[in-house]
Amino acid sequence: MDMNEKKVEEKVENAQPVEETRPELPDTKEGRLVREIVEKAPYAEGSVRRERRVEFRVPAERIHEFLELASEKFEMLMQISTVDWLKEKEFELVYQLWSVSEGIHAFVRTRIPRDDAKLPTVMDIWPVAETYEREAHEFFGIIFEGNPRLGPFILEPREYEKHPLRKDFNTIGYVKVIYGEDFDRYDESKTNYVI
Amino acid sequence: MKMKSVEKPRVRVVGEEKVKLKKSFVKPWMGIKYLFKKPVTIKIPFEKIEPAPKYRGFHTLNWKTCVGCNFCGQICPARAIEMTWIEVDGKMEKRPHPKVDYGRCTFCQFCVDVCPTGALGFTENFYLTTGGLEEDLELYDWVPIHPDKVRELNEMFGDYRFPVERIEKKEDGTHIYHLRDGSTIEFKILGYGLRPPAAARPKPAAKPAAKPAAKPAEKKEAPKPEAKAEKPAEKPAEKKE
Amino acid sequence: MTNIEVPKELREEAKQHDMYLHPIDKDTYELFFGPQHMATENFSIILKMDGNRIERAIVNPGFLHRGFEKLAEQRPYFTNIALILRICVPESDVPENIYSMAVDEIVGWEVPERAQWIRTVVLEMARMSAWMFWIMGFGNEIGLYTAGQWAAAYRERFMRLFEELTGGRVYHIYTVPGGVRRDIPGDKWLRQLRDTVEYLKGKMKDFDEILFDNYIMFERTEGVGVMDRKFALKHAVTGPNLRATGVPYDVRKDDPYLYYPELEFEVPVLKEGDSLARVLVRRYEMEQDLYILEQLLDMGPPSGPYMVKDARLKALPRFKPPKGDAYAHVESTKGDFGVYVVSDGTHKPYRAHFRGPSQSHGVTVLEELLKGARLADVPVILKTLDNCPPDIDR
Amino acid sequence: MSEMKEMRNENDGVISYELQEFKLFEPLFKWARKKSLWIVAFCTGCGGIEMPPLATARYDFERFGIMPNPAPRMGDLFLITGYVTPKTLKRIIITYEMMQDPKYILAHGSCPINGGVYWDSYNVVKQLDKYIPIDVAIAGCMPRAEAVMDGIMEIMRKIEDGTADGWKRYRENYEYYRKNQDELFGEGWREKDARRWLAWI
Amino acid sequence: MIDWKLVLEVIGILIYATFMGFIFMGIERKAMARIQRRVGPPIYQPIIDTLKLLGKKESVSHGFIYDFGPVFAMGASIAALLFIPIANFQLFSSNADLIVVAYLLEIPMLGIMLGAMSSGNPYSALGVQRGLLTMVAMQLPYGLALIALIQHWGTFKLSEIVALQQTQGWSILVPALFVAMIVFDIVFQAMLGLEPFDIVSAPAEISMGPMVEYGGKHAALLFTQHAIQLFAETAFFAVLFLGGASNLLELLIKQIAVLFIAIFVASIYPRFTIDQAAKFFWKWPTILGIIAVLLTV
Repeated sequence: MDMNEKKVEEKVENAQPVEETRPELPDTKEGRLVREIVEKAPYAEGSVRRERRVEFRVPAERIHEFLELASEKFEMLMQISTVDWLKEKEFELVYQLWSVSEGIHAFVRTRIPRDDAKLPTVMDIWPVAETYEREAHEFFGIIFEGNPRLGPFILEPREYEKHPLRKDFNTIGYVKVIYGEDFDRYDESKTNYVI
Repeated sequence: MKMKSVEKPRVRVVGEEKVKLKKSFVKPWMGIKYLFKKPVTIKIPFEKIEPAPKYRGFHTLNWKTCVGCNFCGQICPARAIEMTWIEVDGKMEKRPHPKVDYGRCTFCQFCVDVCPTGALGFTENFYLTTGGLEEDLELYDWVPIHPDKVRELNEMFGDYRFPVERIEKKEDGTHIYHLRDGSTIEFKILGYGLRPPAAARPKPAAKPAAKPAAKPAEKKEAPKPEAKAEKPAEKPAEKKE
Repeated sequence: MTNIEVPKELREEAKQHDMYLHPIDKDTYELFFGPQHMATENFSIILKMDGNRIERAIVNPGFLHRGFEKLAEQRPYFTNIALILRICVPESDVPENIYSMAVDEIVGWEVPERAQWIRTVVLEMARMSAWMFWIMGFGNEIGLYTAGQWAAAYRERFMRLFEELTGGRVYHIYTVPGGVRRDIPGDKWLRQLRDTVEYLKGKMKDFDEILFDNYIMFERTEGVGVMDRKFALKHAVTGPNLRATGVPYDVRKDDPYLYYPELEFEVPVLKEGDSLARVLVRRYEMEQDLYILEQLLDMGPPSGPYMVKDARLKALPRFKPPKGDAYAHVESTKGDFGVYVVSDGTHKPYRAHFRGPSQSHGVTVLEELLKGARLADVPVILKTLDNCPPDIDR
Repeated sequence: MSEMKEMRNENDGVISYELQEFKLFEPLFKWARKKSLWIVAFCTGCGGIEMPPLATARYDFERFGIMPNPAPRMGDLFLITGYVTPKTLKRIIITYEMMQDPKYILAHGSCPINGGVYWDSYNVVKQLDKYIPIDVAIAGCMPRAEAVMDGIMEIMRKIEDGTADGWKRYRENYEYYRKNQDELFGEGWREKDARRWLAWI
Repeated sequence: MIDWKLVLEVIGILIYATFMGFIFMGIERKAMARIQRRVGPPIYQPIIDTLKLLGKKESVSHGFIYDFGPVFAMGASIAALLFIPIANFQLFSSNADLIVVAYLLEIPMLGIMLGAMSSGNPYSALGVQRGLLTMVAMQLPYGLALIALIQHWGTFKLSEIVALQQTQGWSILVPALFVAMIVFDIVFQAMLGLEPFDIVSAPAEISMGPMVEYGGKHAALLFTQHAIQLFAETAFFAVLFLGGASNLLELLIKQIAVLFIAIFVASIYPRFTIDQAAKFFWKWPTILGIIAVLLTV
């Protein structure tokens, strides 16, 4: 976005945020739960992050299957968070699940390519996913096959076309065009400002 | 953290009988008693109420101690702070001073927190009411003045109004702050930005927001938004490879 | 910019379903409920009415969308505090706190005891003031202005306490990653808080008499907007609304944070799942919150620093947490309020995704509950779900 | 029928609005206007949360005859409570045009003046006075209830000396405002959207 | 030939009634404010409001019927007022003026309805629908209360009722008529459009209902009409149940007493929905009304 950020990125090592070797599952309620699910779904990787937080990595093509399985234990779908990993050219979708009976929060992560962002909808499992998917579609342009209401939801059609939460959407440039350029000091030499 | 060692507390769910209430036609009549009690209303603006001490109001700036480090400008979430080169009585200040735009400011006072010398401060003043015309709105963009002066004015008038009544601007960048008690502060704005202005020559400072100093640098960038949107998208990816 | 094309048939389908260009049937008429309306706070519902009954409701949010998540990606970690608290206006401490908790977890900070205590008190005070606000809204919507006026006046006591503690009335900008920004102003403040709690305890009786025991309030809410347990779980209903359907889920108990493990309080649960149950659950929680505040005051603030000691905090704008991500959530009066923060090691969050309770309450749940309801039930359902439009729009 | 059309026609020539009225009663009406400002209940932004303390028992602006009114036709005072998104601005403009002259606008806080903390947001209007005329602006984020009261007092004062002329400016510079609005929303937004909201006009 | 005395009296009563009606509206707002623990507007506030609405520089019209509606409503209110014995003035009198007044007081709603429907706003239409349903619902207890009264006093003439009350004691001292008074009071709440029966204008539901499209001078007319209506209704109540009055001051006191009961009820009860209101009217007030009628037989 700006020079400053680039500088920072050069400094920081670009390590993968995930540890490669899967640690042993501890013998807690979280560990047991993860083991139980992973046994049923061997394509998924499960791990325990801390107390009451577990994590699954699922390939995108089997996400619906996995979530259907997980929905027995995790009754609620709290959110579908999308992260736009621009460098990897991927979208990461994090299905935030909550198990009311066990009191455990699960991240179900899946990655899809950026230029072919398609996923099956999970509306049939959790009807509330409709909203989350509409939102993810609106802000990132991910298409959830089977969701009938994808379209302008929060935004108006003009902004909707741009999918503004993508990392390659230049907010300041857009603002300048839409709301006029005459009044602002957006273009202060970038090194002096952090934002 | 504490949460690790603790079991779930014993009392968890409370039964329906405690939560449920009985409906009643008569009980609401008890509310009538307030007809005969004193109202709780505070009659502003006739009755003055003081804001809490250390209420986050308008800024103050000690021009002597300000070192022009731009920490305040960096932390500002609204980018309301702009470093300004000022000439007082024909003498240029050695360091730039922050100029605060209340059309942007969110009164979070992070700028005050990060100020290394304590030059930037705030008072409890919070009233600033103007008309809606453009010349009225110029009042919202100012270089804060000394805290003692603000306190003095507060005591003089007994309220928490903005200390400046009118900002007079001249062609050559001279700004005159007409304070509430009739006194004036006069200075000349030479330029904006961290680097000192190229020369102390008068600049056509027609608008407060238009900033002559940094403009040439920015003009190089393509004004087309489409082109701009492409740029950041490509560059980081290239670097990775 | 690479734009993914939405398939044409999807677009067509969306048109039919959404607010743009859908046909009006002959027997029904269209009613635009909001945004310029007393009951909705800048939030619009398009109602397809058949006489006095609602055939279909289409929620049309977005009037308050400011793109917080995009803005948060463009600002440093600490600066974001001044921004993201605007997500939930009546209870602005909640976004502050969840964001701080998530960043704390990413950095691995142990927040000092004193800061934790203060944060808990602030959260509970925010809950209490939000309850008062809710009474006001609910009272106004069912036409009982008296209760609303009282509640709004009593809320001011908390506003004053907030003002003294944090320096702001509504937007406190107080909780930051690693602690809080200011210390408690002194024992006087604690005494005032205790007085306020006592005062409100006395006033709860008035509210019971005029609002919660009121015959007509029962008439208005009983059997309106019923949802059952299964529906609630599938639609991710949280907070008092979920507890009114018989699920004892409270983040403060099930995923405890801050001082809550050490506090003793009850979770009210009812089985009916209608508006009345939601109202009564809320009423009981109000009492419990006062009780919690009392307990916290009895404990007294622990001594120690109110901000974590870390060398990285010296250059506040360029503070960089390590890589990682965290999800934090708290129990707000509206429900489970969560945030998912992703850090990529730079000084700005890579992504901060907020989960407001109204995201589920205000869209799918509302649309379902409004089907077949009377027009007069719309404000009641809206208010008993405690729908907060900025949560949806962000 | 359409109010917008009416407005356009009226703007063809310069009309003196004072002349249409009984000059004799004008001072009386001025006093009445000052003493009875009805607020259009349209909470457009986060500043709406400071309205309840002002409207209710704490500060009680009904002492000055100010009260929230749900119907825009009867409203006099429009409070722009904070930031304005384009989607809201459409409704604000329509509501403002539905209100009957004389009408006043009070803009709360930083956001309508220069974008506020949302200066780089793609969905917040930066300078409101390009689209509708503002009569009084107050600083603060968000402004305290006392500051809002001060703003209302300022409007009262302005009504008294006749400088609260936002509605006149809107009529006289209708082309300018209209041009800016069309630039932001695209041509024909009134016909497309507003017709549907106000099908009966 | 013109009866100048009558004309003067009519004008005098009209001015008095309008003024006092506005003051009653002010009292209503002020007293409610006090129960809500606030100061409230000055008592003459409704007059300022009306003046301001008159001073609006434009008025949107939706056709002739829209303009005619408020005038029609106002005419009905004035007509009702003239039939009520106000202190020692009763300007018009007929044999069955009780029935005339009782139904003239209902007509303003129809006038507002006419205007509101022609505005085409769906909220107006909903408000009108509600208003008419309320009117239909309250007819039964209203009629029963009046029947009880008529049966007891044996006359349809208001002036005779007043005269009888002054010799034999007020209506409310008769047990049967006390029951009828309770019924009438409940109906009265709906006639004034106060909670729990302010269903017509429910601001949070249908944002003012029929009034939503009115503004400017039309609204001023409706406000004036409401003031006269308020005066007429309270006077009607006082005449029927509180023994009428021999002078204006006595009447005023009685009217204010009536008004205060209405204010109390309005400030402590929320609003019914329209179907609940109809059910309510056909349940308790009707039962009480039948009891009252049976007691007077």
